[in-house]
Amino acid sequence: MDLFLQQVLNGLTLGSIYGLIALGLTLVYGILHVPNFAHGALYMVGAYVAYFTMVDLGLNYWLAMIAAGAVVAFLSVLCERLVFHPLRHAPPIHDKIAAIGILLFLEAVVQMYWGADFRRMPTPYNEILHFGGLTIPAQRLLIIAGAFGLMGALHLYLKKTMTGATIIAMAQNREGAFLVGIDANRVAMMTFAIAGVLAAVGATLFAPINLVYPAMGHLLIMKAFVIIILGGMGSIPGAIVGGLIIGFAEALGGFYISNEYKDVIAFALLVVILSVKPTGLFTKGVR
Amino acid sequence: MLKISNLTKRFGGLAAVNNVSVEFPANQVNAIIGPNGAGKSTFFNLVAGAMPPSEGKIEYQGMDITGMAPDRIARLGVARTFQTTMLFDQSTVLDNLIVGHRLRTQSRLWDVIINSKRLRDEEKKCRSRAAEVLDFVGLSHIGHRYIVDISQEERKRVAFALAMATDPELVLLDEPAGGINPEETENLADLIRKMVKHGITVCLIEHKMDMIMSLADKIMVLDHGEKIAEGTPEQIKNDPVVIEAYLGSEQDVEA
Amino acid sequence: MDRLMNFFVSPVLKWALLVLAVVFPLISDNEYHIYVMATAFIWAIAVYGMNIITGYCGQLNLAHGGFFAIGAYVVAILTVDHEWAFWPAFIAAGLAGAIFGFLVGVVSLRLKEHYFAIFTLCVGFIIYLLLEKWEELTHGSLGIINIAPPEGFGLVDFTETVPFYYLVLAFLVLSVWLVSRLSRSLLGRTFLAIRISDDLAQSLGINLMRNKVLAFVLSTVYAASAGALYAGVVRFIGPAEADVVHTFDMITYLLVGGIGTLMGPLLGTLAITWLTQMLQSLEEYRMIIFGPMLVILVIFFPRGIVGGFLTWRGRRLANKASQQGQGGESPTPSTPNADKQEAGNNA
Amino acid sequence: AEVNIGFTGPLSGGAALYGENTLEGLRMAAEEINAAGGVKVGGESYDVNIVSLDDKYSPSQAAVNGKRLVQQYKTPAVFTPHSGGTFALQAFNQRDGFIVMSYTSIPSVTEKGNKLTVKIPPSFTDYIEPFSKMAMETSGKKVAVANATHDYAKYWTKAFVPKWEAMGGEVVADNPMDYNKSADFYTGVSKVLAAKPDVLFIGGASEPTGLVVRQARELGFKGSFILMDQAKIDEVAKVAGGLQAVEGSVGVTPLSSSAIEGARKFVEKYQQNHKNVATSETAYNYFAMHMLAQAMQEAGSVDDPAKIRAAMPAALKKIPAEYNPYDVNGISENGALETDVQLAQVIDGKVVLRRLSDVLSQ
Amino acid sequence: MLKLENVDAKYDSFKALDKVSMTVGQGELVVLLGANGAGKTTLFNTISGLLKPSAGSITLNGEDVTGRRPSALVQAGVVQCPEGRKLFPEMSVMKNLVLGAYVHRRDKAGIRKTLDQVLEMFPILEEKKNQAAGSLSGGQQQMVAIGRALMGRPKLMLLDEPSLGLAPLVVKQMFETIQTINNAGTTVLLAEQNAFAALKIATRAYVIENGRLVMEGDRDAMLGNEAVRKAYIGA
Ligand SMILES: Nc1ncnc2c1ncn2[C@@H]1O[C@H](COP(=O)(O)OP(=O)(O)OP(=O)(O)O)[C@@H](O)[C@H]1O
Ligand SMILES: Nc1ncnc2c1ncn2[C@@H]1O[C@H](COP(=O)(O)OP(=O)(O)OP(=O)(O)O)[C@@H](O)[C@H]1O
Ligand SMILES: CC(C)C[C@H](N)C(=O)O
Ligand SMILES: [Mg+2]
Ligand SMILES: [Mg+2]
Repeated sequence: MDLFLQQVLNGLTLGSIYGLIALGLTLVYGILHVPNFAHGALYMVGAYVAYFTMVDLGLNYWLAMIAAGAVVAFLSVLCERLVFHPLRHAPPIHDKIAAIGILLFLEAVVQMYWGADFRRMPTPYNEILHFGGLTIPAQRLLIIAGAFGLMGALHLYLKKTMTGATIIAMAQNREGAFLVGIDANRVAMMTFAIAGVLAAVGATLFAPINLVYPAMGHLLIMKAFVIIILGGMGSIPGAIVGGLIIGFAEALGGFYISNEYKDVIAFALLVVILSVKPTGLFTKGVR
Repeated sequence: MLKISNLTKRFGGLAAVNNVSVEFPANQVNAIIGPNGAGKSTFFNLVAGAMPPSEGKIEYQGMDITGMAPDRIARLGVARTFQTTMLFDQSTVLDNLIVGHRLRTQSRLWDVIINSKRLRDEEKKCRSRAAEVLDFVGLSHIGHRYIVDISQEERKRVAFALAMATDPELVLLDEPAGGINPEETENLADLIRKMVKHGITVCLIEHKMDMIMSLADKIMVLDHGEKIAEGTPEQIKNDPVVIEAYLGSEQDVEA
Repeated sequence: MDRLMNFFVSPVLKWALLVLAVVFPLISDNEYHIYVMATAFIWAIAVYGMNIITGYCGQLNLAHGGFFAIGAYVVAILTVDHEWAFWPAFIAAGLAGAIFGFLVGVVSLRLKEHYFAIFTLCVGFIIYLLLEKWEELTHGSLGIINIAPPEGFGLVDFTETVPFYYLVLAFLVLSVWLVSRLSRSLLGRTFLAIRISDDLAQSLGINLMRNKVLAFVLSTVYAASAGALYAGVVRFIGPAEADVVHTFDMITYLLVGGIGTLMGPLLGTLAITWLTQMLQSLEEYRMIIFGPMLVILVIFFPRGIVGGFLTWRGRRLANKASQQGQGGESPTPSTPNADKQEAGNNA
Repeated sequence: AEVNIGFTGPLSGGAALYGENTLEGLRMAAEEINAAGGVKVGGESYDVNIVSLDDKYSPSQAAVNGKRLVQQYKTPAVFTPHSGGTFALQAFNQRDGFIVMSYTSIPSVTEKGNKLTVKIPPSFTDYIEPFSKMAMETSGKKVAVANATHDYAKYWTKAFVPKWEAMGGEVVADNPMDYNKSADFYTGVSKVLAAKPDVLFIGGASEPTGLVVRQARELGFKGSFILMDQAKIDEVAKVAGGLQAVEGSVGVTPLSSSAIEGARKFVEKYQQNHKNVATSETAYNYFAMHMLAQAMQEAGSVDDPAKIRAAMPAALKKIPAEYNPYDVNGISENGALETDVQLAQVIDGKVVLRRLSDVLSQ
Repeated sequence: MLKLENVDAKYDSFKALDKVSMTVGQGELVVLLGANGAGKTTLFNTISGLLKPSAGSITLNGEDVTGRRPSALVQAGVVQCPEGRKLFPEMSVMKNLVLGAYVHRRDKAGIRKTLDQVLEMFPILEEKKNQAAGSLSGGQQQMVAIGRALMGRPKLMLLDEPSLGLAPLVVKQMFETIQTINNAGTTVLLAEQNAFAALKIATRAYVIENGRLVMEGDRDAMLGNEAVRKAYIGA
């Protein structure tokens, strides 16, 4: 029983992080129809910025998170301006390749400055809570709480604020958005900024129970794509639920089926679901 | 030729085509008119098999083709043009047309590999067919121009030609004269008459009343997916319901 | 200038390239150059496969690298674990490519655009993971050592670089020849129609599924055969060869050369291969150059080396032709026209 | 004059750090050699110039690089720090005439009769018996396998499991995990712990290994660990949260706590111009480069690989202790360097060293 | 208030507008007649900034606004109610309307006020205000579209085929509404196929064919004109 709960907890931890990353990806896709393969690299950069504001500048965890958010948001917007905006009329393949160009570049730069070493990010929250046989390190609680907190905040932002509404509007009908005077560029940049913040915060939350290294984003971004496809590209609830599905599938599958094949599970799941429902779980039938 | 019974198509809540029954006889021009969003294009999509109907039956030459795959229907001799002309911009008019006759050919991958006689014959056949139809629509002179470089009206004609290249017996034309000026429209009308003369049955969607009235042998009027009238141009012109729903009523003129 | 460009895309180019390729080993004193060339040719063959499904048929297949690996593994497993000779194993690899291609194609080609792309991305990743995990069959992450090289005949020994180079060149020529014939044939035009629009194609009586699957299988056979040759030269294969980065490499080659063009795949592959070899001296920093180059390229040369020239010259030539009423052959298409932003592009 | 020495290894991607470390060893040695006037052959003295190419840990890239190094830079020897690359190079190193200096501890690379291969580190198989013995004594006979999934780890597991059982031990769980990709080891670790083992057999790169240790402790594991030689006790401890976290564990000796003179000298030199701690892959390659240079002098040739290879035994005798952090004392017929390895065990939070020979003899 | 001079517009190589020159005076209700694909929508999109004219100039109250961004033009009081409505289908009617006032977002009170006016004009929307706009009937959606446009407090309102796909009755209402809006002081430029109803409420009209303005005249002239009757009334 405890073991089961332990896995549920792991699933929740993973799922919430996956969800956070997928959220940024799906937002960007929803607005600009850009499948941003560089998102994983942004996540990685976020982790490094946080790491170095903590270790080198000696600032505290939360300041590090803010710093990471700020830097990556800026970087993300830069990508939009310099790369995706010029490509907005180009066929999708071009965005994909350009995104990969960005990814290669960012990884190389990070490695040049900080080397390829595995690094371990410190965290002020090292307590380990025990409930019966259940082990819950504080940081993992923080991850879950933080991730869902952020998702909630984003939800409120999109639903309750005017600027948030412009993003949704843009996603639902571009021309309509222009015609009420919404500035396309502003929205695009804002979206990328948000995606960047989500990635950076996700990284800062996750890094302490993980390692920081240039290639840390690879598998994550793959899974994020699986997730947004599962949830239906551009669907926000889809990204969150999809994240949890994959998280639990891995934790439980890894434990009860096979840890070796744990990573296969996510992708196999997708193949199965799409074979049945070609447009993902959360896409509406007709406009 | 074409017999539709109780045809219905729903998108979610909205019935784009609602319980329409009609018959279109062969070797004549059958027109479908109605306000935007009335369900005309959808009606075509259903006949051509592009989407399955929610209810109802479609018979073509006495054969039930309801829910049949569009490519099979095309091979049975039903060709169509689209409201927005789709052509391959980066290549020439002639090249666009050659593939039109593909469905009348047998060549498989193997023929390509060994460059079989069959393939060579069939390619010759397709080319000559393309040339024919191009001549038919009177565009032989621009056969080597690139699609991007030709006018809207020429695009429409090329689309016609592409449909003709499939050796159809029934062609569905969706707003062929959309975005084309009166005199060109006249020429287009002549072209359509020419098709009929060549034993082809035409169904067309059009908003241009003068064209329809002069061209059509039979008109069906759709509104909100329902057939509100059917008959000869004369009957339609004077049908109060139609006037009310679509043409705009005469009284208004005086008003 | 003008003449030069016409030359660049005229059939003359193909022959010129061929001659160049044939004499290359004679003029190059450095075996390493020949070796790199040979491996580049192998990749080029795979890229031609990708060009069929992605360039002509408009379906971006991100599992291509996976099929490449399947081909390599079939050869590896059969020659090492079952003592087959290379050539039978090579045939088997091609077949395997076809069979898996068919299975995957039938499922995945029902999906459209990004869904198809990401779906195949996952298929590719599953292939990778299976190759790594299924140790009984694939030796897992240990990889497979001592793969049999292609058996030579008489004095020809394909473990030598130069003979192998000519072997690969032969296969490359075969591949290009087939593609060129395909692209001009009715079948090629059929694929093209599908790329313009599924609806249009169907209204012309083209069976979507059958033709898409055919194109897909063709491409996977290309990939698998290339993989098989690859196994024959490197003689060692590990799961890493199925890594999705190889797929992205191939897309890059395709894009740089000119997607949907006949000579694009080859020129693109050679260009990038040599570029990376040159950048090697920069070691871990070379991506700092390569990444931005990639971006700049897709922004400013969206149609790649060949595509750019083709449309330019094709347009001119055709207009001239139409004035004198006799025509030139049309260029093959340049970029899939699936525009990602349906509305509001003009803002 | 100058002699080029080749290197192909991962300088980008996941294994980049590992590659950099091995390369650094070569560079350090080269500098010292050149400072001392280079390799002296027939009156001429050659400066050593390291030509390094990235292969992203990919065998095929290693092959291409190998070709390039020999053809273009005429390197008599090519260093590579992974088994895959070694196998790929062995496909043509004898024909093209260069020595493969392989930093991999997989025995098979020197068991295929390739006359121009040198295996630098000890075969991991040497460690299995002593490790098992020590672990059984301190903790017990129930082991759970939770090491990495990459090629090297697989070799280990394949050799380790039968040995452990032969020694009367029991393998209660076998659940390797992907140390480089995995986002989180909780699932895997809690799974093996469910089988109540006394000993955990773990290892991959040091840092992820440290994470595994840490998470195992968090989940309440009290027993000890056997660390695959790729992981180094000190680096593992850093991540795991101090030496007490790895209490009872056995592994290869971390350079820092090695008693050997060469090791101490090396660590000093290393500290002078590096922030991080010296690793064994740096030290081994450092030694191998010196040894190679020595062999060239002995052979009186910088371009005849067969001669150079033949001169290695002689070279080993001549080579100064300060260049020999692991006091390697011989090379086998088929090219494996030989040394009496030091093993380490953490007892009461301190690293205690044991000679391989002692462990086995008692 | 609005003045176009020799405006051209292209869709890559295809010229959809050719030397269009027209004026719309303060408080006028000008009708633009034209068959499908004549260029009405293109012209509107060019005025509202969705399309950049490839030649010519557009001036608004004497100020040159050629090639401005849509957002800038909405700021300046040019609001388009587009063909096919272009609503935000998954958003509530209320949200759609509020977004209409995006450029006035600072002025909450003002928004409230216009909102009340709009809901008063279309009482039905009051009932539906929390429904997803996409779920409404065509007619109701058209009202939302117009309402949304009004929320931007337009000085010049561009209405592109508001009667599109509406039931005759609703069409009548629609035109009455448009007249009310116009009487309330908003200048209106109206594209229509439904020639009669449009001309009935118009002050002046233009006829566009193949992207060229081929005719201009005041209401009665137009209604009287044979060519117009033939081409656009088909009776
Ligand atoms: N694929 C679809 N999904 C949902 N609704 C659709 C779809 N296709 C058409 N509709 C709806 O069905 C109705 C009829 O559309 P259709 O295109 O047939 O109209 P039409 O008569 O062709 O109009 P027009 O004259 O403007 O071409 C419209 O309300 C349209 O929104
Ligand atoms: N996005 C586009 N790309 C290419 N051509 C277009 C595009 N939009 C419209 N056109 C063409 O421009 C011309 C004018 O189209 P427009 O939509 O402005 O006509 P319209 O008068 O609004 O027609 P409708 O009455 O159907 O709304 C038509 O020939 C049309 O085919
Ligand atoms: C510890 C090292 C000798 C292991 C090395 N990574 C190898 O591939 O064998
Ligand atoms: Mg229509
Ligand atoms: Mg319009």
